[in-house]
Amino acid sequence: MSAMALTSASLFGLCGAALVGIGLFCIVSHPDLLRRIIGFNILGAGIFLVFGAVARRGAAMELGGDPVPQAMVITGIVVAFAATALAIALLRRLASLTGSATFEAPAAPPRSEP
Amino acid sequence: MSLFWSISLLFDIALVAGLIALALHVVVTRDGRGAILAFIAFGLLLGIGWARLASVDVALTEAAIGGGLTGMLLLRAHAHLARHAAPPPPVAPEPRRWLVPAIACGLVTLALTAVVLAFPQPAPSLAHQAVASLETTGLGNPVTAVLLAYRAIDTLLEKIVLILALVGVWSLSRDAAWGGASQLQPAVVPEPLVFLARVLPPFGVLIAVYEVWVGADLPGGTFQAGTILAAMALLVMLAGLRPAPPTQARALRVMLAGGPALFVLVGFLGVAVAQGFLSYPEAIAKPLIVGIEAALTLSIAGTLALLVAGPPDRAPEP
Amino acid sequence: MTPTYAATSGGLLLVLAVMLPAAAALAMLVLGPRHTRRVALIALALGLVVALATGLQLVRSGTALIYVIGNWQPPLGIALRADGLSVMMLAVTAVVMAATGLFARELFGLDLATSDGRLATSFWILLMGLWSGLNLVFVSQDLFNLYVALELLTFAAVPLVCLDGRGETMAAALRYLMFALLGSMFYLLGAGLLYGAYGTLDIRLIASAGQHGPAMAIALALMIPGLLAKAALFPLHLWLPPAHAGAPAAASAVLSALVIKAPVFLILRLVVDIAPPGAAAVAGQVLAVLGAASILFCSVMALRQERLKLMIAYSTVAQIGYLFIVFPLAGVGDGTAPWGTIAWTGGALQLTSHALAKAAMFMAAGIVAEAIGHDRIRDLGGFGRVLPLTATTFGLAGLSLMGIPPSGGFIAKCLLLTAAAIGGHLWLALTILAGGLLAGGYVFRVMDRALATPAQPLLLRKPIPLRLELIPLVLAVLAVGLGFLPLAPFGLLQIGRPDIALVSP
Amino acid sequence: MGLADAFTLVCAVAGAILFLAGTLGLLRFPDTLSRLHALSKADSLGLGLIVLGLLPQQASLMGGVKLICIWLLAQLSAATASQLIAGIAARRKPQA
Repeated sequence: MSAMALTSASLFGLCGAALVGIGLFCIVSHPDLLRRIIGFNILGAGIFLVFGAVARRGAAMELGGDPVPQAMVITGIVVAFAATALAIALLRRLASLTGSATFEAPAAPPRSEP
Repeated sequence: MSLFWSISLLFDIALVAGLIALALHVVVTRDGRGAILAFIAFGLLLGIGWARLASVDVALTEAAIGGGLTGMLLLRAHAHLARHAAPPPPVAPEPRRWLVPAIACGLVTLALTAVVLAFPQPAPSLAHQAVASLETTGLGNPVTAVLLAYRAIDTLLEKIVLILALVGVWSLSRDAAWGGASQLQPAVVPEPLVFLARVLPPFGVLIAVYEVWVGADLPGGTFQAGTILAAMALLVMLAGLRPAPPTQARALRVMLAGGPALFVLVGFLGVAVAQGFLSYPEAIAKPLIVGIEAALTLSIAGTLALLVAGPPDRAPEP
Repeated sequence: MTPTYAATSGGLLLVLAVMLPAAAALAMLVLGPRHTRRVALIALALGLVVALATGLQLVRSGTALIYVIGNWQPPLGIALRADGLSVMMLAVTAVVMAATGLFARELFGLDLATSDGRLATSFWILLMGLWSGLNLVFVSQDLFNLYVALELLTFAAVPLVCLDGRGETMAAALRYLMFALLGSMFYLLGAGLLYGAYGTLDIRLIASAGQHGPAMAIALALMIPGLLAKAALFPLHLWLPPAHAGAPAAASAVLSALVIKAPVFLILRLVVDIAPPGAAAVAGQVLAVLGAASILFCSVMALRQERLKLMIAYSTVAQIGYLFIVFPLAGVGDGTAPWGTIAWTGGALQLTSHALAKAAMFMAAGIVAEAIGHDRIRDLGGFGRVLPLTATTFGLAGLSLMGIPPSGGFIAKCLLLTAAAIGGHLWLALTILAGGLLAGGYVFRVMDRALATPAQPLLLRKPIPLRLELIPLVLAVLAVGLGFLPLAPFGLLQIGRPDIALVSP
Repeated sequence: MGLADAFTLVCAVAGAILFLAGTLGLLRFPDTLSRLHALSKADSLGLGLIVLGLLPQQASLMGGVKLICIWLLAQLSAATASQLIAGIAARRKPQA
């Protein structure tokens, strides 16, 4: 059983590594900001899966995994959701104000007068 | 045994392949809405992945938040952008644009792969210590013990993070609408949605209460319950059965701040009657923790629902 | 089994430093806009007392303060620890926060109609969130707890940037959020790898582990660039100028003076406290090169800005660069104790004096924009005649940034220059000198306008109360006053270093 | 392998095949309504069979009740979702 748990943990760890790469690529290369926000969520999922692999490897005492990284992932998922919500609120407001949902549009330099 | 082995390994491989394929689809597809739908499917699949990793607590959280609430946020944002923003200019897929980032990201993945495969054997684990200390907390679920006892300060401050995010989202409203309510109800509410919003919430509340209650000893707990309650609240507001509450309402604010405030109070109570900040007296540790969880559940539910609802856009009534 | 950490007396002060602002933020939410300002000012006063008490306790005991939360020993639980450097950061934070609070009270008080409106109320709650996060960064010993601290900072800092609700600041805030999130995620990923390798996230326990595998190197290679994105070191600085220049003046002051110091502090802890010597030396070299590039490139950029706030923001990136050239100068990674070197003292002094001077400068720029209605440097001719105190503030803060005697910045840069000369780092010495000259260039450009005689006299849009001008002036005087301070108090920096537990496990 | 296990196996396999058929329908059928039809039919029946098959495996009565609750809730949400999608499809049709 433990050898199986180990194989499965490594498999999901590798999946996490791949998702990190995919999410990162989406963030740095996609012009659409909404898509970049999804990219952040994929990157986050990959990171959490690495934690999950670490937790699964630490299975002991009749527990399916080390509870400490599992708890960290729960905290992390909630924080990632809050980040997504804030980013989307900003993006929606940006679109309402400027009619553009990208950074690529020629943005006027910020002025300080109100 | 070996048959069972290879079947479950095959299942895991298929799951991982599905996850990676969906993620790739999100990146390459030109259809914005298709990308969001793929991401929602990704979240649900990921929930199964967590169950395969024997982390049922995480699986519940991921399925509820990653697939559910995030998906709703993204879909609403997509609809808003389609109305208010020019579609992003199509980018010519020149290799120059994506080759360098792709190579860099590939290197990150390779480095991670190397580390994941080289983790020490036997793996270090705090499972023993977490279980050994469970008795002092009166809990049976070690994940809940980590969240509310051993590393309680992480959980407490993460609640503050949620509140800050909400204050930040509210601060994005127009000056005139600040303190008002957000508009969730669409112009035409389909009849089946109203039906669902009438039938489902009682069950949702029941399930949430159950989750908090068993969370002390079994998988489940305040995050999962809070997310379910948030979903019920959103359903009711979407169907127009109840309007979204104005954000300046005192009762709402007390509910939002109540969970973390109680947490802080109990924390400092520990300085007086137990072994320091966020330490619980052993005799009443479990009731204290369940009480904090109950208050936190309400706060989380309110915060998550309002985060999805977004900045207020109707002026408050004087 | 001996516990990893033994709590010291006064350790509870560290909990208070973190929880007091957090509790204040909750109280503000419940009590509503009308009481927000009062709660903030009470919290600021109490927080100042806590910082002072922490300092006194540290000096009296001569050892680092330690608190074990909930009495759960690491690795299962989380410990807080404050050595001399942490306590200095807590104190600087408290001073700048208090000054910002007073400044914001006066600034928002100028217009009674909006003093309990969206902007002001959100500002106060977010400010408390920032303070809680900053204090946690300076005292936590647990890498995941530090991640939560970083997120507190992100979620409080980003909305501050776009409080004025214009499209450009929305874009700046969104860009800031993306850089900050990317930074946090890299940091979190590194922390996950470290947990997989060591089974703990406690800094002391990781540092005392005997052997380091590939996980340590890769984790550092992820965490440090992640933090650099948050610290806005060249070439990851692109988000900072529009964000810091777009925020309301009181918010820019805290963002520039304090918030970007938090990731710098964490990098320092990773490199000095966790990294094995070989990796620390390599990291130190790379960071120094980037720091030097930051100083030169962003000073030139600051010279070319047309707007006052953008100029100050570029100057922030340049001044942050000095903190990174400390690594090789203090001999990080060559087996000696870096905290005994003059470069270490110089770095700490640079950090303090920049925090005070930059906060003063952003506040002064805020007053100029408020009084005159714009901050285009070209059209500010003669503002020194109408706002003499503010022009003085700008000049004094500028002295410290340039490193002209007598000022805190002078002593800091002098110590760094000496260290560079002794250590034979010629290129770093030249960078420090060039950076000082360039800083002189951009400060004089503004002072020249301040003292110029305009064709038509500048008109004030609204009267500026004296108290509003005095607050940044006090900060600027403090920044200069650091130059008169005997260096003895900086012996404080050595308290709690090295971490004794590491030497004899 | 006891009788209960055999029952479970047969039901679960049948349920899985129905899911597969539903998915094929989703991919291959030409228009929204017939896709929806295939999907909801196959899924509710498939899930029902799987739940039925898992019932004998439950150690306690409570576990069985929970399984049935899951099936009922899934029915409810699937029915609502199908109606909503059908409604949207019906509204779009005249324009197309």
